[in-house]
Amino acid sequence: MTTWQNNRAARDVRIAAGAGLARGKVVEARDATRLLEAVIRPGDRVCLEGDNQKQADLLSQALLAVDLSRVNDLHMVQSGVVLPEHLDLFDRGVAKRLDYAYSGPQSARIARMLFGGKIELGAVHTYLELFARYFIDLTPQVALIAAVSADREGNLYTGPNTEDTPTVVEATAFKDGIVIAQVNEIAETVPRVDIPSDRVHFIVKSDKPFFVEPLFTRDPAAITEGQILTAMLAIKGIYAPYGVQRLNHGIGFSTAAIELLLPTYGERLGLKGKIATHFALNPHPALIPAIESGWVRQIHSFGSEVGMDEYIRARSDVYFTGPDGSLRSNRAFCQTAGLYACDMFIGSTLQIDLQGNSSTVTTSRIAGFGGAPNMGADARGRRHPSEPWLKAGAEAAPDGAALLRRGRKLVVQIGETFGDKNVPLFVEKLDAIELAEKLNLELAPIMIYGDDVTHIVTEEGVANLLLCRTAREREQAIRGVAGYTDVGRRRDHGMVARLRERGVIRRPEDLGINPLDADRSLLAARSIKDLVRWSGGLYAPPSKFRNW
Amino acid sequence: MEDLRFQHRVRTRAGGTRQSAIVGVVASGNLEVLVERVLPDAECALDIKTAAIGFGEVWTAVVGDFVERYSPGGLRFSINDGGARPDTVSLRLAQAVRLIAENGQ
Amino acid sequence: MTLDDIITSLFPDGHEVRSDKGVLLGSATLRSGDSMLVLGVADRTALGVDEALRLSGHVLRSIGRDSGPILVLVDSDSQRMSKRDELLGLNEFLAHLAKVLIHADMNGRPTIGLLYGHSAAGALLATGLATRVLVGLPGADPAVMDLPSMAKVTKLSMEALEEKAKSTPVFAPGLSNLAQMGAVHMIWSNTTSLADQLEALLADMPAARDGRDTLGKVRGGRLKAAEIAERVRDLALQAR
Amino acid sequence: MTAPLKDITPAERARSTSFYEASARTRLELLLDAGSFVEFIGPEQREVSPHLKIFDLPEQFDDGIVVGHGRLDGAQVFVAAQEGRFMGGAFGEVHGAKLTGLLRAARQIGSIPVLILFDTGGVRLQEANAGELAIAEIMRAVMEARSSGVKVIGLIGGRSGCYGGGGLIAGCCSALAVSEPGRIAVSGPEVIETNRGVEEFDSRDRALVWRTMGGKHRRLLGAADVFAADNVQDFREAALELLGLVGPLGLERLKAEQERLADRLRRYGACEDAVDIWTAEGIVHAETVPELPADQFIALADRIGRTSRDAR
Repeated sequence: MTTWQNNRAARDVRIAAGAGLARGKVVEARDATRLLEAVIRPGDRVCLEGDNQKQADLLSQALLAVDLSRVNDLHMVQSGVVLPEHLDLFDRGVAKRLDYAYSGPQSARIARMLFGGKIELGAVHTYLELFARYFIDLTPQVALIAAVSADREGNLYTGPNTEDTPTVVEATAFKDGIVIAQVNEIAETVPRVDIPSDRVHFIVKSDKPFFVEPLFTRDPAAITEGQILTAMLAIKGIYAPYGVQRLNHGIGFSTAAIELLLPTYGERLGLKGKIATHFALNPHPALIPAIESGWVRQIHSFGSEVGMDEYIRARSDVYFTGPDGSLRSNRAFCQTAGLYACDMFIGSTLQIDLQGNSSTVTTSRIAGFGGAPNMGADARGRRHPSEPWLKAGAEAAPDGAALLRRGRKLVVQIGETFGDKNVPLFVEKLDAIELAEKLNLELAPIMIYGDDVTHIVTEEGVANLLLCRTAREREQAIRGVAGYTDVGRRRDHGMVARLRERGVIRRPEDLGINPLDADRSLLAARSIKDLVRWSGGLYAPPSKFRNW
Repeated sequence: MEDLRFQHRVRTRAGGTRQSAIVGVVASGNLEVLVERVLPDAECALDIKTAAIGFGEVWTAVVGDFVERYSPGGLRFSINDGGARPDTVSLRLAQAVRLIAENGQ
Repeated sequence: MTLDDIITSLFPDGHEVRSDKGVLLGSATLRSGDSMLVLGVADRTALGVDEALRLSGHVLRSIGRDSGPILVLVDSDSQRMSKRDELLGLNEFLAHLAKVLIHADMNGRPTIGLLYGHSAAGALLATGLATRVLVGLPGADPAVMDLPSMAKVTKLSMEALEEKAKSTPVFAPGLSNLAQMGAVHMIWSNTTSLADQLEALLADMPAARDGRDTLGKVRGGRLKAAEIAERVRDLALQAR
Repeated sequence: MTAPLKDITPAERARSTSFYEASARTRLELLLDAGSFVEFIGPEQREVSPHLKIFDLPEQFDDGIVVGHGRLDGAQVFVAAQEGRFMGGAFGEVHGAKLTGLLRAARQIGSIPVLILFDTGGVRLQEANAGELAIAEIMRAVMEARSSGVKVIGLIGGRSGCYGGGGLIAGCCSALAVSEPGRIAVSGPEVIETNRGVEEFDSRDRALVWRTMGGKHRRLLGAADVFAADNVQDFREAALELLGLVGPLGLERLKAEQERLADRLRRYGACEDAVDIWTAEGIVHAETVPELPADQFIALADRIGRTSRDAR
C-alpha cells in the first residue's frame, strides 16, 4: 500500500531523537553538536542561515564538529558562504555539495576549493532565485537559523536583522523539515513574534550575539573628488531628467556620494521631492542627511545595519518597523520590491565589457551574486506604468506604438574608469568568461547583462545606451566614457563626437558641471562623526568606523 | 620611479599673474603639481616623477588632452606622483591652472 | 664592559649609584673632588612613565645644590610600549625628562650622555639625545628602528636593506651610523681609564649651543640639515 | 556639515573647514589672517629629501612640512605645518631641519611666537637616524626658544595624529590645543598590539584607541589646555587664547610639571582604562564622554579644570 506521509513520519523520528537533549525545545549550547548529530542524516539538504550580514555562527561551528560517521556528505543550500567554517565543512567532509548566492569574504578560498574539487557546485544564484528554489527543488530538510531571542515555546524575535529567516523557515517547516534556531537570549516574552513557535523545533542559547557584518557603512571621509563628480553627473544626468523617485542603490562609494549630495547639490538643483523619495535599500548611514532634510519618504530594507537600530526606531515614518518599534527587514520581499517596484538600480561593479556586461568576478575570486542582479534587471513581468519607466522605454524604441511599448527599468552602472591600484573598470573580455572556461561552467558569472544596462556613468560622462541603435554605437558609447583605459583610448573619435552630438554621451560640460566644483565640501557629511551629528546622536557606528 | 617629460607648443598664454602655485599631496593614489610661470608664452612643459612604472602612454594621452583643453602657455608643471589615477591627474592639472590663473604673487 | 666596570672606571674616587629595577640614581666624585650627578637606565630596561618620572625627579632635586655636571648612562630598551603608559601620557613624561635635562644643561649643569648598551626611539630621545654631549662606548648598539621592523614596513628584504645600509648611515642601526649623523659626539676607548676620558671631556666641554647638525655635515652623514636650518633661520630673521 | 554654497568670509570658510581633513597649506591659509602667510623655502625651491630615492620612493617638494610666517589677529607669528598624508607626516632630515631653523630664529628674536601644526607618525623610517636626531634638535630648540621667552604652541588635530617623537616635541611646547580626532601618544596602536598582544590593545578597536590617546582624554588629563572643535577657525581661536595665557619657562614650571605628573601617577596609576580615569575624576557616566558634543565636553573639561599651562 502506498504511504503518503513518509516525510512527516521521518521528521517526527528526528524530532524525537533530538528531544532527549532538550528541555522543552531548549538545548544547551554545549549539546548543539549532539543535537545536530541526532537530527541530521547523511546527504541531507541543510540551510545554514547566513547572508552578507547576519550569521548563525554558533550553529555553523557546531555543525563543523559533528561525528563524520553520523553526519556527512551534506548538500548545503544557503544564501551566504561567508564564515571560514562554511568552507571548513567541505574540507572536513561534513558537506559535499553546494548551492549558494553570495561569498564575499570567502571568494578567493571558494574559488580554490572549486578548482581543487573539494566542493561539488550546484549553481551560484541571486538571492531571490535561491529562495525560489527552496520551494521547488532545493527544499531544506534541516534549517539552522539565527534569531535575537526566543520565549520558552519557541516564538522567535529575529530583530532588525530578520533578513532571510522567514523565507528559510517557510520552506523548511511547511515541508516536513526541522528548524533549529540559535538565539542570543531566552526571554519570558519576545518583543514581537517574527517566527511563530510551531515552526521552530529546537532552540540553542548562544553565549554571544550572532555575528553581523556592517557591510553598508561607507565612511564619507574616504569619498574622493572623482566619486563626487561622478555622483553629480548621475544626479543631474539621470535622476533629474527621468524624475527617478523609486530606486535601489548599490553599496559602493559612488552611490554613497550621491546620498550625501542630495541635501546639498540636489537641493540646489531644486530636486527635493522630485527624485529619490522611495527606496528598496538597507539602512545606509550615508542616507541619514537626506532623510533628516526631508528627502526620503519610505525605505524598505533587506536587512539592517550595525549601529542604525535606534535611528530607525526613531524614524518609523521612513522605515518598516514592528509593533515593538524595531526594524522589520525581509530580504525576499525587499528583493521583490527592488525587482518590480523600483524604476532604477544604480550600483558599481568591477569590470564592464564592450557590450556592457558587468561582473564582480576576477579569475581568482568568486564573490557570488547576492541581490544586485535582481535589482539590476528589467522585470519582464512588470505591468504598472511610471514616468521614468515609460520614458526609458520610449528612448529604447521610439518607433513602437505607445500603448504596446514596454517601459524599461533604468539600470545604471556607476564607477570611476580606474579602480583600486589603477585597475581599469573597462575591459575587452571579462575575467568571468575566463573563469567559466577554466571551470567548465555552462554560464559565465555575469552580474548584470549588457542588454539590461541602460546607462554607464563615469567621471568622463554619462553614456545612455538606450539611445544606441547598433552594437557598434553601443560599443563606442561605452568606449566614449571609458577615459584613459585601453578600452577608452581605442575609441573611434569621430563616432564618439557624433554620439555626443546626439546626447548619447554627455560630458560634464554638456550637463553644465565644472569638474573643479566637485569638492568634498559638497558632501552633506564628510565623516562618520558628521553622520552621528545629523542623526542627533541616534546613529551609533561600530568601533572600526570611529575616530573619537 | 619613472621620469617622464613632455613639451608642447600651445596657442595661448595662460591667464593670471601668479608666478607659481602648488596643489595636491604625494600619497598613494595622489600627486602634487607645482606650476611655475617660467616659459615663453607659446610653450608648456611637464616634468613627471611617478611611482607607477609603465604608464607612459596613458600620461601622453592625459597630458595631450590637458594641453589641448587649457592651452597652458608659459607654464612649467613639475609633478611628483604617488601612483594617481588618470582622472585624479587631470583634476590636479586643472586645479593647478585655476590656481595660477588667480591674480597675486 | 659591565655597568659596574664602567662606573668603577669612571669614578675611582667613589660613587653612590644604585640601580633599582633598571633605574640608575646617585652621584659620584670626580677626580677634581667635585661631585657629579648620575642617573640613567640600565639592563636594557624599557623607559615608561614611572622610570622617567624618577629620573627627572632626581635631576630636579639636585638643582640648587652643588651637585656638579650630570651624567646620563644609557642601556635601555625603547620606550615602554603599553596601554598603561600611553593612557597616562607617556609623551609628557619622556618630554619632561628631556626638558629637565636640557634646562639643567642650559643653566650651569652641563650634561653628558654615555651610551654603553642599547637604546631606541623615544627612550633615546628622552635620555642620551637630550644631553649636550653624547658619548658612545664600543659595543653600544643603539637602534632608532630595527631592521626587521623596517623590512616589514618597507616590504624590502633584510638583504636589500643591509645592502642599502652600506651606502648610507641614514637609517640603519649602530653606533657608528649615529656618530656619522652627529648624534654621538665621540666614541671613547674602553681600554683606557674612563675617568681620564671624562676628565678630559669636562675640561673641554663644547658650548651649550646645539651643533649636532654641523657635526653631521662635517662627518658626511647628514649633508642637508645644517644648511636647511640655517637658511630658514636667516629667512625668518629677515622676515621680522 | 556643509553650509549652502555662496560667497563666504574667510572666517566662515575657516569655520566650515575641517582641520582633520584639510591639507597643511589650507590649514595655514585659514588659520592666519587672510593673505598674510609667507613661506620659507617653498616648494619651488625643491628642497626634497635626499634619502627617499635610495628606496625608490616619491619625494614631495616641501618634504611634508610648510614653514613660514604670517599674522594672527595682526600680530606676527612663525608657523610650521606638517602634511600628514605625505609619508604619514613623518620627520626626515629636511623636514625636521626646517622646523629647527624656525625655532632658532624665534629664539634669537625672542618675541615672536611659534605655532606648530602637528600631523605626524613620528620618525620617517627610511631616514630613521636623521629623523630621530632632527626631533632631538627640535626639542632642544623648543626649550631654548621658550627659555628666551618665546611661546611655542602646538595644534593637534590631523589625521596622522602626533605620535612618536612628535609626541615628545608636543610635550615640550608651552601649551597645546587638541581636537577630538587629534591623538597624542608615543607608541602607535599597532606597535602596542604587536608588543603586548591583541588582548592588551586591539589596534582595530578605534573607540579604544581614541579613548586612550585621543583629544578628549588628553584634554581631561590636562595634557592639552584647550579643546577645539574640528574646524580651522576653532583652532585659530584656540591659538589666540593660548598665546594670551602662557608665560615664560623657568625652573618653577618644571618643578610644577614634576608634581603634576607625579600627582597623575598617584591618582590614576592603577587605572586600567580611560573610563576608569574619567570616573576617578568624578565624571558621572564617564563611558558617555566620547559621545559628548564639543560644547558639552568643553564645559565638562572646564569643570574638571585640569590644565598644564603653568606646569609644563
